[in-house]
Amino acid sequence: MASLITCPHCGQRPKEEFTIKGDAGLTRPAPDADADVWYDYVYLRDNPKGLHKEYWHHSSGCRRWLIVERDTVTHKVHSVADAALAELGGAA
Amino acid sequence: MSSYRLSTGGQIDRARSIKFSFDGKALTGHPGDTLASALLANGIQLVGRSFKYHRPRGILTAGAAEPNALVTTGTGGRTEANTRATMIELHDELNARSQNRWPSLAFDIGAVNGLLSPFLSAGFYYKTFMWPAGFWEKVYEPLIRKAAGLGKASYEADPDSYEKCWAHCDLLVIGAGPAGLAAALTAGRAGARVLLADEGFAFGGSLLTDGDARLSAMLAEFEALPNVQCLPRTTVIGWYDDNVFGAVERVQKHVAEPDPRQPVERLWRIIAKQAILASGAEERPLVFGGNDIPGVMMAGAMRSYLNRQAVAPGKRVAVFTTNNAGYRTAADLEAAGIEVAAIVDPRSEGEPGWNGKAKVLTNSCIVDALGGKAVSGVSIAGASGVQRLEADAVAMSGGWSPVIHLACHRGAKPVWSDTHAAFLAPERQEGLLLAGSAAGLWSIEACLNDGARKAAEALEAIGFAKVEPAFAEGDTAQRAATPFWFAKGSKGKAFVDYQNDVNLKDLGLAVREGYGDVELAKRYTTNGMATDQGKLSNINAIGILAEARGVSPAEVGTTTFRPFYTPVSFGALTGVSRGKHFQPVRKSPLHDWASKNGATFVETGLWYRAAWFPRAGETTWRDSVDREVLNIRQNAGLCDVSTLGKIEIFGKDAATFLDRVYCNGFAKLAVGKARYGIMLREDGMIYDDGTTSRFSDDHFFMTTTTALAAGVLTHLEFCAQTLWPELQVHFASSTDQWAQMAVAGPKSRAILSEIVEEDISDLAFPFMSARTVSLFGGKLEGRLFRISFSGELAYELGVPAGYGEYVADAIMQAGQKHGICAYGAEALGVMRIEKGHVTHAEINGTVTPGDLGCGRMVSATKPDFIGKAMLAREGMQAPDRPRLVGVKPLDPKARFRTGSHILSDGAAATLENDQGYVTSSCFSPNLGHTIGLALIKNGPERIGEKVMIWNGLRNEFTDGVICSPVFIDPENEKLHA
Amino acid sequence: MPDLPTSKPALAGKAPLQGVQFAVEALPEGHLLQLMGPTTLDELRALFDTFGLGGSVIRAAGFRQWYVMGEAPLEPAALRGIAGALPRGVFLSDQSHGRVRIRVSGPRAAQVLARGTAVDLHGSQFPAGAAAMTLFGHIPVHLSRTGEAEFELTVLRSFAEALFGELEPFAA
Amino acid sequence: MRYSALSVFLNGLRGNKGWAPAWRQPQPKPHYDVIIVGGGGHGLSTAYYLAKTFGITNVAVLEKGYLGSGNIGRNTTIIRSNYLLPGNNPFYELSMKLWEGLEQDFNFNAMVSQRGVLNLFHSDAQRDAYTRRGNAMRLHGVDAELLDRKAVQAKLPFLDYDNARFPIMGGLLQPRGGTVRHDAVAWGYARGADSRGVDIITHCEVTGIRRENGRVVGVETTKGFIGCGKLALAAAGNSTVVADMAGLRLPIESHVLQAFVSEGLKPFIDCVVTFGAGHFYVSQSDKGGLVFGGDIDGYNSYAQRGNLATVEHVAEAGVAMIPSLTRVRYLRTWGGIMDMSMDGSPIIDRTPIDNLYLNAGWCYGGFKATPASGYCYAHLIARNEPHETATQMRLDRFARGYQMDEKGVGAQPNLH
Repeated sequence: MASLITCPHCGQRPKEEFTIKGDAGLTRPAPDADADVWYDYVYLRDNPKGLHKEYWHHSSGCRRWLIVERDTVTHKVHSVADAALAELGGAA
Repeated sequence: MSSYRLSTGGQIDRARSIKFSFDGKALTGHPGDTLASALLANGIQLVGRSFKYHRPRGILTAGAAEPNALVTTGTGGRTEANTRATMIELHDELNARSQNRWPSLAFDIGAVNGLLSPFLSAGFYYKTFMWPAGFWEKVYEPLIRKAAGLGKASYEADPDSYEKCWAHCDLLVIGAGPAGLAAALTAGRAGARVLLADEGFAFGGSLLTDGDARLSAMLAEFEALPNVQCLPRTTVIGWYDDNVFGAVERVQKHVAEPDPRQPVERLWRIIAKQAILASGAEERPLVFGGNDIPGVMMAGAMRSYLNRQAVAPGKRVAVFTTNNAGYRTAADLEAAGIEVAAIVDPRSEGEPGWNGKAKVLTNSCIVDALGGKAVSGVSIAGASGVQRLEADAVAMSGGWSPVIHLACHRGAKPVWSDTHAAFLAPERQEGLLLAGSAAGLWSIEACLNDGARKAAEALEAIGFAKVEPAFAEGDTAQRAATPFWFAKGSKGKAFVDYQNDVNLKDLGLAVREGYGDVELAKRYTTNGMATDQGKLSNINAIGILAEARGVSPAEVGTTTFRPFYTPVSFGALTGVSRGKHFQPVRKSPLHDWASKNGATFVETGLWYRAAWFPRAGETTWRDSVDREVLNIRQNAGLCDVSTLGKIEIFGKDAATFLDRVYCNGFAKLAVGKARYGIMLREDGMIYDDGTTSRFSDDHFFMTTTTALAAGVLTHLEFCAQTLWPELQVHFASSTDQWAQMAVAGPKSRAILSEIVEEDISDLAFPFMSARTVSLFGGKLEGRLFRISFSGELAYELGVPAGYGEYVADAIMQAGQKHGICAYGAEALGVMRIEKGHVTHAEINGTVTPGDLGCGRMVSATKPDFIGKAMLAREGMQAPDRPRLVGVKPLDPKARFRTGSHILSDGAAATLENDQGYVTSSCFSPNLGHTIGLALIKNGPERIGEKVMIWNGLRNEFTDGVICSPVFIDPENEKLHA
Repeated sequence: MPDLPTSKPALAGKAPLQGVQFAVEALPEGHLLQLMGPTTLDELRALFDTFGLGGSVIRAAGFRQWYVMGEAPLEPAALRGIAGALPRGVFLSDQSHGRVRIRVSGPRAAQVLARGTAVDLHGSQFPAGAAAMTLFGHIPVHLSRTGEAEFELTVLRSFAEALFGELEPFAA
Repeated sequence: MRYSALSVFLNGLRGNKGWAPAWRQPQPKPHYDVIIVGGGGHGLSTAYYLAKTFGITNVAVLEKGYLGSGNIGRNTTIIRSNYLLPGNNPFYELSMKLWEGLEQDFNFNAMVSQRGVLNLFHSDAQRDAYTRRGNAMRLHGVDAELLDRKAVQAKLPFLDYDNARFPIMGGLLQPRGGTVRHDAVAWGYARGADSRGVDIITHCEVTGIRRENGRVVGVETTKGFIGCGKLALAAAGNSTVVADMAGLRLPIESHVLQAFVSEGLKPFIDCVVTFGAGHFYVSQSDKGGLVFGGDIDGYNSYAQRGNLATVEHVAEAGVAMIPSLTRVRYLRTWGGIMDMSMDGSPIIDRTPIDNLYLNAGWCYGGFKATPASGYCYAHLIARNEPHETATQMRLDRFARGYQMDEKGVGAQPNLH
């Protein structure tokens, strides 16, 4: 998106209420993972042209971290989910 | 002086006169006039000069695309350059001036450029002005810069206000012409929330030009529909993602003296479920010699001035048209008693049904308009050769271009239509429908039908039950358009982009030189880069490029349509966030306390913090700071530290969580204890530091730096919610809940003992203790921490914010006999540098714990914490990384400053020899000389080494020596007293 | 120095402003408790009723977060009592001094608020009782509707003066 | 043909009929020694220096759009070399020196205009940071001056000194900084490269990279397969897309940065000024428009357009700096796709694939770097070793822990 995000907790809100962190497709490696796995996690990006999942923080709203699936060419938002709930399968 | 006001007709209020001025000349007009119509009514046709050749220019259009009639209005801070006379609603005291001319509009020296035009062709400046080297910047460019630009902006501050707002609707209708009105009526009747915006001051569009009787009934119906909000004088400027539209309402641009309680402009951010673009069509100029001479006008504009403001363009008008618009204008001119010299039509069949007086010359075109500052006649080329006709005005119509800009703001490309000889908006885009002329329909009936039908369609798409269109489906048959790109055989300059003086030959040259791509031609010739953004010129330019390249306009394509539709003021986009209100102010609960103790405040982020507390007789800030520091180290001081970030951390997994976000251990922190913690980023660099205390098994209290209070909370939430959502941990920011006071100095315990009930002796409450305490005999509860940034025996006391001032007063009173003083951020800074404590001057995002001498704090035993893996990289552990040390001058009288670099003694001043830099420095009143902290390669191994403290920026070169970063009490005796 | 510690409201000295179409008023600083964790509005309502705080309003303030607000200040002992009675995994943070409530009302109230927040305040979308964490201009606020033409803004104490200053001109 | 005052004069007399195309429009040959992907500033300057300085002329530049349609055509035209870190500072100074001789070098007036770049500061901490930076510049012989409030006021009396939320305390001035006519840079390099035999092939999109035995042998394009000895990427915002065709992941995200121009005004502001208490910088073009910009929009994007909120932030900061801007109007807005790297600094390096070269990660610095980037990249391609000013712009610096993070914000591209 570039204008609005529909927060699963707060409803439709403008970009100004959010802070964007970046790629939500990354998984933090195990502490003892190889150095190159860590390098990959911290520094390398797919940076896709098309569908992309990103972490957005509703910093001026409910302060939840969201996973926003968005098209980087059309900016169309395909889905928004609460990151923690998505990870835990809906039960925090 | 050939244009004039007709004695009857029009939609102006002749009963009332409006006084205004143009270039200092006092003139009058009527309500219902624009500045343009009023100037024409006063016989003023020369209104501006073009950009490059300073050609005399008149009024070409009656709308937002006007390229010529740009004027400067207002005076002082209300000066507004480049305003379209065609869009200015006439009002009393309007003061308008012409632009880009010297010494006067009528006699403009710059017009000499016209004589040089053979050498000033498109892009000529890329090929010359290069010799001799150095002349470009000294000679050529200053001259070019002086000549460039149109109007002159003011440096005076604007006395008027602006605002922004949000709006929500089911349907946004853009344009209140027939299609827009029909759409809004349809949706309004269906009960939808409708916004109807139009850039003009009167709704109606072509219904106004036509004097269509249905208009008043439609407007009356809106009065009875509270769910339809009408926004006249409102230009929708951009279409953004998720169907958000920007619009600017000119709230008070049409009044002599704005009401200070209202803004002059308002930015609307409209969240629309559906929108209908009913912005009409732009009439295209025809490209022929002298098509810019004042008196040459768009046929539709001429008709609009005639019918709406009863302004006649002249006494004898030549019409040059490729479509029925010219005939309509001719008919209305004749009806108003104005002679039409001829209708010149390049089409072989002309327009069927013409029954006016004027003769029609088919298969003909005007090749040149004649005249200088006004039209005197035209040259017409036809089958029988070239003939001249007398005329004092020319109406031209090269066909219609649907105004589809907004529909292309989100990346979609316009599509060429041979039938319409125009670019149309791309097929269906989510949330936006086009209606009426914007969709390529030319008749009013077709537009009414289309608007109503599209509104029904839009509402049904968002769940409204079947909606009844307000107008019935009618006959929408229309004739195919005939493109006509330029007249061949012109003698004079044939302009394509009027304002930028781009003419036919320039485009030919661009193609010849390889800049024939539409985007390159635009950049090379500047066609389409004027204030109208090519609204009038682009389609003709595309047609001309297509002919020159021998391809169809579809293949040439368009340049990109971008926001804004028309230019938008900084004021509207800024709203109320101006001056002192640029950003909101955050005030500490102890602000008033500091204020009454005489504090000098300094901006720290959004906060105002007390910097120092000057007393009588102190002439410089240093006097005050030195006194405060010495007094604290001797006696005691009280400092407001409420702005530090404070976060309550709850949950059964809070300790585990903290262990993972800090690089040092927290899991085993005992209840009642505080610990200094360093938080890394995942890349291993230090993010922030602070102390965290434990109040119970599942309740911690974290402090952060002022600068990163918000960032740290966001970081914690990120870790808790995305990395380890399985941990039970909750955060509450309590920065604003607590008034937090640092009480430092050897007497601090004695002072606090007077108000704190509990035993706070070193034994009972040693260094790094934290607990809830009872104050004033149990009348108030607070939190006491024995922590120290100054290196002194020190405490931080937190009380609920509202009690802050009372408690601070009480501490000052209790401390009076102990010599307490209030101190500010500057003294705090001096003391922390004396003690070698770091802040974000050192934690600059590129240092590791090891760099700051805290390498041993990094847990070697914890399996995981943020930053652990990346901290292990070779470069992060390299021995020659800049590391924290102290620096001091060899000569105690010598001074140096923060930001100075460090060079090895005797080394040449080069970047290769750079050893590091001074991160913080101050005068230490305790030591009597300047001290500094520095990040220096191999620093700790070089203590005792003589160095040059190099500040070439200020020509200050100080001999110094590397030393320990702890200048005072290295054994921490004072801290543990 | 008075005997009893006194609390100075963040908006001390800000008299209520009553314009023709719009009024703005700082509410008394009573109690404002932030509750977080897996509980429900009903559960909290019942709990606070047992503490004699039936008059306090409870408003949603984000995912699994609530504000409990009322005009009476609460003593530390009372807070401890409530905290102790909370369901397992639910926590309380006292924000009674950290956040300040401002009431805005009048026929123009929604229109004035629309200058700052993108929340759709149309009665059909944001009826009385609705609440939202949002931005008003550059300032984060908790916004709730308390009546057809009456709203409450809860703002961090440090921003209270700035927010009040932004609303003041509309009550002129 | 050589451009000169005389050629302009003589052609003017002949109705400007004698001008030849500035560059050819060749069909691709089956094979080139070097293919450069990206016909923007960096790709064209690389081709120019490969041909001119390193004698490699069997070169093709492939551009998917029109010539110069990437960031060279959509930036705010600023040049400066006020960098802090030793890995960056000498490189950008090399670029500045090349800018200073550019017109004479390629016989095309790109209107290099050194009217100064002034960075304002509003706090002691900012002043100290600029002192550090200014001294780093001075140590490398780069011009830098620290102006106090009075000096700034004398230079720019119309900024907000009295009613500002964050008062101006002073500024760091680089007098040699300035602006350049951006499109002309692309055209000048293109013309210079073309005249030395480089084939510039526009509207030719690379759709695949063909590899044999671990080496790149050529590229699949919309105009067919083209073979090459070396493949050099200079694709800016599309770097990751192209690198992905060779199976390479990069430490780069693509972000949109908006830029703006106002309506034409008579001379209003003489130098480039950046606001220190918000994201805003401004200069005035030779045509009279104020050219200005702010921060990136913040989210990954390949769309060359931005959002309104960022536009508003820029306006707010602009008016905070120059109060009288309220009545000045934005004319045009546009967006460029920035290749934002993980430390805010660029990469000019070889890749794990032997004959595949990478030039990317320019963040905001791409335009000002154009000459040095081309020069150093050509050096790397021709000699297989980095130019002396670009030795730290290594791809492996992240893995090894030698980031060049001027802002100190770490591995989050939207913060740089």
